[in-house]
Amino acid sequence: MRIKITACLLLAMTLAAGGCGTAEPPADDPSGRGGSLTILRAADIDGWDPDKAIQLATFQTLPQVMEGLVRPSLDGASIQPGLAEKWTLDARAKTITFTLRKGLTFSDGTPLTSKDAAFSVGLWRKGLSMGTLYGAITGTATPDDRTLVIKMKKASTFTLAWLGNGSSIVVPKDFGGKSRADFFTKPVGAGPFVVSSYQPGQRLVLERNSRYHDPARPYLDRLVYDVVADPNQQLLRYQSRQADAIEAVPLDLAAQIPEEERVLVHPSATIHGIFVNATKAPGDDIHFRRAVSLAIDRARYAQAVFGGLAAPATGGLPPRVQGSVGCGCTYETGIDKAKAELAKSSYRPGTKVELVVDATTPFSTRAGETAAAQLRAIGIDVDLQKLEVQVLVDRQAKGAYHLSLGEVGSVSPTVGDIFGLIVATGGLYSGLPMKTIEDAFDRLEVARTDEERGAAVRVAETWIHDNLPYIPTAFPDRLFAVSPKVKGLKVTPFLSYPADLLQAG
Amino acid sequence: MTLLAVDELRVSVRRRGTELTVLDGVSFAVGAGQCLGIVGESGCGKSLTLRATMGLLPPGATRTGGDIRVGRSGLAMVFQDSHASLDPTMRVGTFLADVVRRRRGGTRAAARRQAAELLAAVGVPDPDLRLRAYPHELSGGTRQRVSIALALATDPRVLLCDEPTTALDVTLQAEILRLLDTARAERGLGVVLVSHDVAVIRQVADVVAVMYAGQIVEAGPAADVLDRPQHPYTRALIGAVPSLDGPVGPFRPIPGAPPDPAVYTPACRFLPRCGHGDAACRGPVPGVHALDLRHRSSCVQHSTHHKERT
Amino acid sequence: MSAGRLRFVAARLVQVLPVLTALLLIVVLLQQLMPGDPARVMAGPRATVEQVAQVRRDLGLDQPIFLQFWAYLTNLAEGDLGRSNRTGIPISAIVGDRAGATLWLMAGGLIVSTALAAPAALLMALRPRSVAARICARSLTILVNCPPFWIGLMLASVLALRTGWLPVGGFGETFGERLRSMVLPSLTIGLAAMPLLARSAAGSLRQVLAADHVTTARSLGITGWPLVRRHLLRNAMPPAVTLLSVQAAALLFGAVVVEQTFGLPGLGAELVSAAGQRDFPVVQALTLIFGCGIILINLLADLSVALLDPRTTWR
Amino acid sequence: MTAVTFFRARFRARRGGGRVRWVAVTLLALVILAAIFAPVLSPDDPARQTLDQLRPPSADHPLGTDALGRDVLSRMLYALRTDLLLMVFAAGLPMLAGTVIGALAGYHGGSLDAAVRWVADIFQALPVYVLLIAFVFVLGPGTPSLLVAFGTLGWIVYARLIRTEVRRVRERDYVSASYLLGLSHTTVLVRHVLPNSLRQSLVYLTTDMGLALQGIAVLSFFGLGVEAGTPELGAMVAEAQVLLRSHWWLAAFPGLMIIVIGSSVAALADRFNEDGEAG
Repeated sequence: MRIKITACLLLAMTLAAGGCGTAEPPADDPSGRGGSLTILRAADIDGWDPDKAIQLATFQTLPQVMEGLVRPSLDGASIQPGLAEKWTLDARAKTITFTLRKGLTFSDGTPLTSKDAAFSVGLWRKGLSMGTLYGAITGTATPDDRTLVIKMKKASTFTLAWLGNGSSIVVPKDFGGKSRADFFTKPVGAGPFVVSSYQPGQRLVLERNSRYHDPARPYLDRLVYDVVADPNQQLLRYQSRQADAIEAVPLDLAAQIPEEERVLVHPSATIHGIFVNATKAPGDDIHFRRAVSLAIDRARYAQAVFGGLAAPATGGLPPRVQGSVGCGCTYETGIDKAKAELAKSSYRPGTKVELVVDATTPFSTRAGETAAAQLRAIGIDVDLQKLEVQVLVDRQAKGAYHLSLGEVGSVSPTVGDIFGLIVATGGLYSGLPMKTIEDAFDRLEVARTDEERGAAVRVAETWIHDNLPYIPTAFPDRLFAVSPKVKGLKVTPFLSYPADLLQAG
Repeated sequence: MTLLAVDELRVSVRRRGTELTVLDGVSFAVGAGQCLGIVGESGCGKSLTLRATMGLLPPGATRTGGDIRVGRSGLAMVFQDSHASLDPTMRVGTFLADVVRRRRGGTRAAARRQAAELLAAVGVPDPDLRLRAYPHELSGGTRQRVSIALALATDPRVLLCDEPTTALDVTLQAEILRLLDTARAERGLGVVLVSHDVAVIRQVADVVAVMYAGQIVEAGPAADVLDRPQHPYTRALIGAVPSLDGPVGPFRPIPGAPPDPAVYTPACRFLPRCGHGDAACRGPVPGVHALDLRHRSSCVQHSTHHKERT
Repeated sequence: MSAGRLRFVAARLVQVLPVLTALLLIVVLLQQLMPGDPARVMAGPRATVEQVAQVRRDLGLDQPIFLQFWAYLTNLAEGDLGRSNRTGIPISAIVGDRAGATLWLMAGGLIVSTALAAPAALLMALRPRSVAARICARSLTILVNCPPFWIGLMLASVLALRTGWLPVGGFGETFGERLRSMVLPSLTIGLAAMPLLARSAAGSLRQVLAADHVTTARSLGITGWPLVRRHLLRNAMPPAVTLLSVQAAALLFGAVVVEQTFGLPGLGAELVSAAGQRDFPVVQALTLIFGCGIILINLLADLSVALLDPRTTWR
Repeated sequence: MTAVTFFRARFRARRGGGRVRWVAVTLLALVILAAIFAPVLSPDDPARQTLDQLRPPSADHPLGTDALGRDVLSRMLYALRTDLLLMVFAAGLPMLAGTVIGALAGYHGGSLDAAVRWVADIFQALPVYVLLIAFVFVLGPGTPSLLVAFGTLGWIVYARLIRTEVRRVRERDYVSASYLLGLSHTTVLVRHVLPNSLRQSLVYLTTDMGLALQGIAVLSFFGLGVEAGTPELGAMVAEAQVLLRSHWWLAAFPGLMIIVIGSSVAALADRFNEDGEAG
């Protein structure tokens, strides 16, 4: 199985924010420098080694310290300069040529040259876990200290987009003489912040990098991330102003955040759906899968499970990112039709169908109960099982399940991100052949125009709609709680926010 | 001179939420230099009588009636199991000196000296060494002597002894009994000695009260009661004890078991095991008081026999 | 110390060995027992089968179990607890970082629960029929049935949030901050642990109260406070120490919940998150530390009980 | 104290104790009846989901509705069934196992006793949470795993209790006396030793029942616990935990019910306690 792109699989629904900052200058007066903010997140970063990034928090935080060549723009539609001030994609030569900013230094004062960038590209490519995501890259060249040429086997626009992702970070050549493990316990980069102190699982304190290439940013002197897993504790800290913001408040608690302190991402670039094991009965029968899809009343589901803080799913790929063109088809609902489809399928009433859900949040259990109730209404004998999240992942990977409930969120500004995950996981653990999606992605990867992109995505959407490797049910919202003290928080649909633009009012 | 008089003592115990009267109308008195022996089978209420007299009923048991008159002087008690009745965490001397000081005041050193004297008085050899010992480091006999010394440290007028020799072997038993006898003679103590062992009672008691099922069934001077028992229970009790002095007869345990307090009645409680009973035994039987030196029993049969004979 | 006591201590120490061995074995077996493949967790959702296999090789999980056990033992013998699979941080550093909060919490919990339980136990044992004792007993019954996270949440949202006197959670940096931040968690864990402690302590006091030697003391005219101090407490001490040691073990469990509720960066919270992430080196090390802690506490309790009791010689 | 005041004090005390116990018995009886007649008493199907979510108590829904719009009263009534059974088994099975093991170990002593003590030591030296996780994970969340987990971890206390008691009682005179009379081991154990030891266990059992309910609540707090969808008090409390401050009734009533059940059972135990004191 060839893997091209990534996304963050958020089965635990442990949502934190992801993405990167942007270089757009703030519209308002930039004099508001100084101050400190404390932000709460439910899960800590996976450490500083980009190859180990799984949590969204990691993709969000790594570039704050170790900036990449480019970063995505705030609306996610384009690529913005990072360490590189400009770049050109030569489709014929299959190269991207980056020109680094003048006078770049790492936070320890060492100059940053194209050698460091080339070393970093090598690092990404060799990554055990992420390496294949850079599969199009075949090599680098460094004609001078400020020029980096990335050679590819095809003119991949996706690779360029992916270089703006949180795992594409620039580190000193040969880790500045340290071992990889040592370097990543005390990382040095050229991002807007430096690590002041880091206690894994507890607290990360970032401080302004005085050597950052943009003298105006970051605005904050200090940015503290406190890891607090318990939602009540999060809310108490926030209400007592021991913290200024919460990244991704559990939607249960939405009612307890005053209206004016909510930053709502409606909907986020996340698909919530029922994953189907299509390698064994009854999921191997398309009629059964259609029956399941028809059984889910998506509007009702969004209301019941998310309290209305979600949009009913209208396609199989996440909305509001580059290339989200929708399906051009509809996901219908209807008990009678569903029963008719079920009758056509090989499913015999009375046969137990396992629906496995993550046990660790009341929220996912509740989603399971709602889905189970709707499936039972058409005559599927659902056996709802709560599983600890890693057990669930294990069973999905091994195909030891019938149905499961999950969420997949985009971490990058392009819908192609999810393509990669779908391919890598065999259609989110359906076991169906992913040839069509793979081909569609090959077209998407080299697409130069929105039309070409739209055409490629629509092929995939249509195939998902017709074959239902998974059944999309909702596009959930994400909610940030933000106290009046915090200024300049702008959250993208894929949940990144530029931390260097935050201000403490 | 009467030092202690117990009148119509009643004690109940709560079991499964109901009150059971386990001691009923127990009366006895003891004078200076006198030894009252209370004898009976296990569970007849002998120990409970002593504890009630002392005011040390176990939790769950309460005195529900009766009167206890003690002269100006106090009571002290010697317990059966000297192993359990001495605080295991305290050196003998500390405990003894504590008691002495509590009673007589004075300095620690003085109390300690008196403690040593007391130990010497009860026949503990090398008292200074023993004062530093923990109870478990002493032999059974020495421990019981310590118990007696503790009791004597409070300068009591009446000593209540609950089976003081049961845990000891025969030689030690005799020694302890002699010690009690000496203490009685020298200090003019009244002694109430409880035992299930008729031989022990015979050895030291002037007056004997026989208890059965929470009542005194026969009382009188020791010689009268033990040699000319009136109550069939007393006869059985004596018969059940192999005597070294008397003719070697067969060992005859009393058949049956004492009744449970739940089925106590005003009728003769020994009737089911007696064998001589008739209708009269099913009516109320007279209570027996060990207040004076008259020999009497609660057996209605005996009184009728007696009348017939005279 | 007499030869007999030395022998006792030695014997008790020898008894620890098989327990320790079994603990080690279980610690290593944990990985086998807990479902959820650590290699897959580490490799991430997009990893291929080959990549997962590679991670498994890197972690040494493809080795036979006895080799893993041996490797673990030899590392342990060198004082090396290993590194976290996830962050690569040496576990000794993690433990050093996290132990503080847990130790504070346990100390606070022990102090609060003892301070609350001791008077309650004395009251219930010495004046069992008094109105106060009855009220006390009933309140304990109710308290023992309150879920601990409830107590914590109530304390935090009512006491701390309303008044602002105390932090609602977190650990703080300075000694003063830590002291303040420990008040509510200690109170929570103390309140949760106290009813059982009070009840068992009252029970053992009652047992001592009914003991023959206390009757003897009372027959000798020793009553009131001198009786309590000289005879009751002294004899109730060994069971109380044993109780406290059991309590300390229970506190460790409570600590997991309370650390979670108050967002304290303790070992319990770390164990929960490491278990959730299948970070087995951390899970193993923490299990081992907790286990050894409990073994040590039990050992100390047994030894001090033995030393408190002059009768101890052999067994 | 004169006889009269003595009697009064005693009378008061007895009436006081009796009243509490009477209340406890009544409450418990009501709870059991409510569980038995749950289908009749419930105003609604406990599983029926509506979009009337998180409503406060009203005439239609006396205890309000939960996050899925289900009637909380109905769920609570059905939860009683789950919980009473769970309580009895989660506390009863360990007691049964512990009693048997402890009695055998205490009575026979020797290597059996040593082995039991060893196993108990090991179990006590392990962080319970890890074991619970391991158990519940291996077996998957759900009632059977709960019972196995509680059973495996809970027997130790009883075994220790019974073992100590058996050893103590065994050394008392009357057991040796019964020996002399030629009674068999089992007879002695069953007739003389166990009744004495069991009383203490029963006291512990009643506490344990309350604790079992709480244990399940705590497991639910970590996402383990009974099967999804099954109404269960601890799970109801744990699920409503995040909403405690905005929708207090969701956690309050099931929580109160846990306290009522636990306290009532414990109040029953006082009876054994008092008898214990008397005997």
